[in-house]
Amino acid sequence: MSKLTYTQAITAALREELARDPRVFVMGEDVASNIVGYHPGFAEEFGRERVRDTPIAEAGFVGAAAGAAMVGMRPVVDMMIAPFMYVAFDQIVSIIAKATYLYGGQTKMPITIRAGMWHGASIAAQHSDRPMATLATIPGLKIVAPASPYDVKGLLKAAVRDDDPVVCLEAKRGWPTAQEIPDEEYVIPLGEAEVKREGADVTVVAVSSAVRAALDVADSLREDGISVEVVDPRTIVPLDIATILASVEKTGRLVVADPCHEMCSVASEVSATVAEHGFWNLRSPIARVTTPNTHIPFSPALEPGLYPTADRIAAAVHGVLAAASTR
Amino acid sequence: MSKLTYTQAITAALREELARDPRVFVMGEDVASNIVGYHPGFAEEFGRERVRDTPIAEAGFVGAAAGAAMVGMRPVVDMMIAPFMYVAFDQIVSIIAKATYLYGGQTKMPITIRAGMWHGASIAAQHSDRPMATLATIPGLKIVAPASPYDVKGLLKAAVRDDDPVVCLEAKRGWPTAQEIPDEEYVIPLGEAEVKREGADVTVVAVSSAVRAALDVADSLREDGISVEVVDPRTIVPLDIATILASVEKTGRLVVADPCHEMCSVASEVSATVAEHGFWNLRSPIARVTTPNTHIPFSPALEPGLYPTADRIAAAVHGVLAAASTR
Amino acid sequence: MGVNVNPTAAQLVEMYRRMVRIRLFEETALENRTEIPGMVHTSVGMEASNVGACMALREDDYMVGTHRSHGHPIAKGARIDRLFAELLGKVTGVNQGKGGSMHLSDFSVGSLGETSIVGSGLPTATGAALGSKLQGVDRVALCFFGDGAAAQGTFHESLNLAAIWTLPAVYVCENNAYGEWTAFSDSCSVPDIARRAAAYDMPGVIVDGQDVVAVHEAVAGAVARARSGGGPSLVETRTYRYFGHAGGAEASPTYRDLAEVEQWRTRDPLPLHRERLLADGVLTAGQLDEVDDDERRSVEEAWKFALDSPFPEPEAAYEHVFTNPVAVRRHF
Amino acid sequence: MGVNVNPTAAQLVEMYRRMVRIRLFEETALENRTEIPGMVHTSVGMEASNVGACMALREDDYMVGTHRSHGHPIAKGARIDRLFAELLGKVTGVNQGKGGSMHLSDFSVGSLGETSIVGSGLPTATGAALGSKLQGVDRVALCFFGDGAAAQGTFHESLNLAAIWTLPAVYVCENNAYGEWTAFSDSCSVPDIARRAAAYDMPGVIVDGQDVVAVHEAVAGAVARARSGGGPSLVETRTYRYFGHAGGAEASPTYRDLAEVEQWRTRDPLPLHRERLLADGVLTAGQLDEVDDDERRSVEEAWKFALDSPFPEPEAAYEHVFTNPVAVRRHF
Ligand SMILES: Cc1ncc(C[n+]2csc(CCOP(=O)(O)OP(=O)(O)O)c2C)c(N)n1
Ligand SMILES: Cc1ncc(C[n+]2csc(CCOP(=O)(O)OP(=O)(O)O)c2C)c(N)n1
Ligand SMILES: [Mg+2]
Ligand SMILES: [Mg+2]
Repeated sequence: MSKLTYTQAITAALREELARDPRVFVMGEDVASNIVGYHPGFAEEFGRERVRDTPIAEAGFVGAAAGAAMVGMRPVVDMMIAPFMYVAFDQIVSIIAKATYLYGGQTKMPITIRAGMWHGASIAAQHSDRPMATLATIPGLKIVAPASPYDVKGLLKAAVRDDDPVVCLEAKRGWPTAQEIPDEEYVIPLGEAEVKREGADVTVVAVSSAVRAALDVADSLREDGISVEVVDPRTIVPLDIATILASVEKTGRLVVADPCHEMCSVASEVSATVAEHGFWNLRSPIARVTTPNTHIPFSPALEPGLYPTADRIAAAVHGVLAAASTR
Repeated sequence: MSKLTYTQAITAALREELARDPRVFVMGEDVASNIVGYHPGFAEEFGRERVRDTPIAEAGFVGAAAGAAMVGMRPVVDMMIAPFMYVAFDQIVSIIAKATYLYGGQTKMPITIRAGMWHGASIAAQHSDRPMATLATIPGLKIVAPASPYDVKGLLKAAVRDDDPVVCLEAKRGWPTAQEIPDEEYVIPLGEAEVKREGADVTVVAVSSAVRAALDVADSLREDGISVEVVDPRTIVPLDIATILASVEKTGRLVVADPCHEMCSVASEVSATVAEHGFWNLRSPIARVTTPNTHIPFSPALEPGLYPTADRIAAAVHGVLAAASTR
Repeated sequence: MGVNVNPTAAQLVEMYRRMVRIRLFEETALENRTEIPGMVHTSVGMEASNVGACMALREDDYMVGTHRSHGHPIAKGARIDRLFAELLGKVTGVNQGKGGSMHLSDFSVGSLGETSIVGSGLPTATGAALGSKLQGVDRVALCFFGDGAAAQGTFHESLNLAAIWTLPAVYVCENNAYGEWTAFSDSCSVPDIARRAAAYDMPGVIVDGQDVVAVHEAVAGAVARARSGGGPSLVETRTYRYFGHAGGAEASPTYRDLAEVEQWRTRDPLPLHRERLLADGVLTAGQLDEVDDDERRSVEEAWKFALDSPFPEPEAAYEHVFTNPVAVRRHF
Repeated sequence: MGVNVNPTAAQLVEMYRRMVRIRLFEETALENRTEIPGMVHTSVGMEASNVGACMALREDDYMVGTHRSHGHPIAKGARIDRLFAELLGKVTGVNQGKGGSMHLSDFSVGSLGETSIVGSGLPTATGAALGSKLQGVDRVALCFFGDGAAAQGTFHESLNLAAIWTLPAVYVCENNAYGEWTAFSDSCSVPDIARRAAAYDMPGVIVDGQDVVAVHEAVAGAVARARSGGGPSLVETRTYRYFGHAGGAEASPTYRDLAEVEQWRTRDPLPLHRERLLADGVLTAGQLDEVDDDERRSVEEAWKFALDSPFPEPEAAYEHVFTNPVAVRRHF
């Protein structure tokens, strides 16, 4: 075991995959110069052809990844900060997500798009997006949202090995501490949720940076005698509905914590799925704890409370417990 | 009253607004030459400065609308076919949706973006998108999804007059017949749902092209003694939750019909909202009738059944009625 | 681009054959227009540009195209029976009926798909060229795009990327004078696209797009340069579409003069090349007629194959969303 | 661009004043770096480019900028107390604390906002110019963008649009030799951006970005051309940033040589212009010192204003999403 931070876990995953498969290459702005810290020494170890700096031309280089994938490469594109994807959105939606279908299965599209979600960093509305739900509305993209160092290592490796486009949305500030990680190689299959805390009274489905907060809530409410089960879907597409429904069957109550904006969020999808397929198990309304439908303000006086904090998740847990008793 | 088709109603709205306000202008590919038919005679009537053909450069001209709006104009941008928006996605999200907030209210952004949703036209995955939910994940955009000629005329006029960016997603093939429309001017306020059929047994919230199908279902089930209430939100953002909740309070059962792909759809949002705020009124699970999470295939042997057809809506209505009785 | 690229006699004949094939394919499509769902953009008038460019490639080279998608894959050597079947949405279609007229392709001959979002293919082709380079193989990637597409940002980004990375890419702008109903001069701030090559420090040439040999020569030069590591080039073929933007004859178009169409028809690429083959003694009139008959027969057979083919089963709608599928809620 | 644009003595002094203001503003920001949340990109070294360009505009002309957002609004005449307050996220900030360091603005002086998505401001400025034209007023729109931004598709689309529509736009590429840690020559396929003007049939010039008068002259020529209906121009200012991409001094940067920084510092725009003012007898040394003192005092006051200002109330997070608000579920 080694203690790795979230960023170090990403580095470890990328290094292993670059070493394993010569078709894998990394591409993005200042990746070779390692400006964000994911690629220390990569340029020397793997060469600047495979650790490829790009101009600031997201549509161009994301689209180039599509073409490279069609001819047998396995590009890993680093978007640096998630909203920069919008500049390349047509390439992601119209080409990367659709080519396998449009051409009747003649081509695989083994592309990994890595995008850091830097919310909570005082970088304002244009830089703080968490576009998990935005992308989830597009069929043809697999989406992972690893919350912890352990998960990001295993899921990123799975993403790189998958024959389909996978967007890895990284919770850049979601797990502030280092975590023990096995030295042996491991891969976390796409589409498998993890029950990160077992509990009996309330299910909290938590996504991305809300996972750490939900775990803290589970730990602190245990002392009050409230038993919270925390389910982390880890993969948004495909979503592991079975694990979520099984948990709600056990607890009868559901809170969904998700840093997306409320409207058409991942939380909304989880809620709608349970309201459709797990309805008879519900003993109280489903509560969503999301980011409101505002933009993200710069001022540190305004930003922090907008996300699903431990306080807000705990309040929602109390809420669904209280609501149930009024039935 | 005059009988107008959906396209004619759009033309009437645009002509009235261009005539009313010199700050309004229309911009897009081949708008002056009237290639799609929205702008007959406009170039002659209003001049080619205000009925402005653009090169094929969506990011450029959508972004130019933002700049023009900042200096006091009220652009109406014609995207022709909805997915072409993806090419301009960064301009829509990072500039148009965010500028008012980012600059602390110093600027209004009175921009109307018109985009036709042409699903069901055998034009395959890259041309058949219904990005209502995709856009709804972005705060700062108002979104209207008019189903009928009457609604598109009134809502488009409201969009042009609003001081905020409004995306008008037009159900290009959703209402195949002409409709009686008042000759007097009218505007439909943004954010007001309409109960298009009153009913007692089941609420069907239907969006965009699903509205016509839902009305047909309501009419035919009435003969079987099933009373369906059809609620058309008409505006997706802001969503008229109050009207939806009131209807569910009355009927106790909800079906949501929405041509978006299921994942993080408008249907999911409506369902989650009711599961949170109308839970105690529900007498059965909430059913969503959406487009599955596939792309849209070209072949007419494959495409038509993918959308919320009358058959599928009717089946869902029967489903929630049956489910209730097993309680 | 002074490479010696004289086509052989066999190549000259094959050029003729493929141009005839495209012409007959398109005429068949237009005659049966009501059978074909969705939109149809024909290449009639542009065959020399399609064929001259593609025949400058090897079969294992890559080609990416546009919504005007019939001519390119045929020129690259695709089987037309599967293309016709695709137009009809049949399961035997090259895309199994998923793509239709705007998205023909044939990955088995390096046709990596036509894409109907204008300008969206430029990065794909650039990436295919990057893939070649990374793999250390000498395959070249050619991208067709229209005069209208040249206004898209992807044009700029792709050419700049290809230039700084010295990619084996050839960008072929098929300038047919209009994008939809907009004249080239109304969408472009310079009188030709080729001169924009200078903005990327790459060669740029304009060529007579009705002369298949001229197109071939220009593109072959660019391909040779790309293959030998010399980097990308831009070739602009000056050509014309005879029919409407999407569909058949235009009764009285407002955006162009029918006299202009007639003028262009006087330099139709098929008779132009046919006369050259005769004049140069490559083929006799009888041999040329045989080629025509051959192609006519095979186009008829291919169309019949398409008509006789079955539609896909409804479940096919759920296939190919992913290569490694995931569960999707189904409605049938 | 042979317009006579000799600046008056008053303008020459104002140029000096604004450059000093930017320098002191930035130094204050860097000294108090730990107080400022988020990212900070300084313009130190680039003051002549900022000021020479903006002073070629009228106050009612428009300007759009970038993530490197401090120098531009100051050069355009914005009040620095509200800019400092914005850096701290205070309610008195020009954006009421919503934007921060990367998004300074001041719509009251035509500063239509700096935008931190690289390349995204080019269409905005183009649209402001279009608005001017449609309104029949003679306001010009100027767009700053970096050498890195010139690789974005929006550069191409905007310049093409402005050219075909003959818009009153001036595109100023502040080429500071790097985009983040990438050298200009690694992101651009030609040795300068200015030559790309030819691809849009507009004038393109390169100017010494450390010489405020040279910048002023080039941009004033472009502005005069734009204002009189002559259409857009591209001006490339060759300049340099002394500090790191985002933040202060770099101990041992890997992407550039510290000697290179020192070399550029020998042509610092402030002493260069100061010496000219002295040599030309525009101001005496004592008068120049007075300007310095003046600016130092007002920068100190402005910083104090910012420090003393209150933060916005939490509910402010919900304001300005729309001009005509809609109900949003709140969490506090
Ligand atoms: C991004 C995008 N915008 C608009 C369209 C609609 N459209 C289809 S073809 C076309 C014209 C293309 O012109 P050009 O590139 O010259 O190709 P041509 O049709 O002349 O072969 C347009 C505007 C589209 N398909 N994609
Ligand atoms: C679309 C986008 N991609 C990447 C970034 C990250 N980024 C911020 S500044 C910058 C470099 C910009 O270079 P240049 O345009 O030369 O401006 P400079 O910083 O040198 O002033 C990059 C890549 C961004 N903000 N937006
Ligand atoms: Mg064309
Ligand atoms: Mg720079």
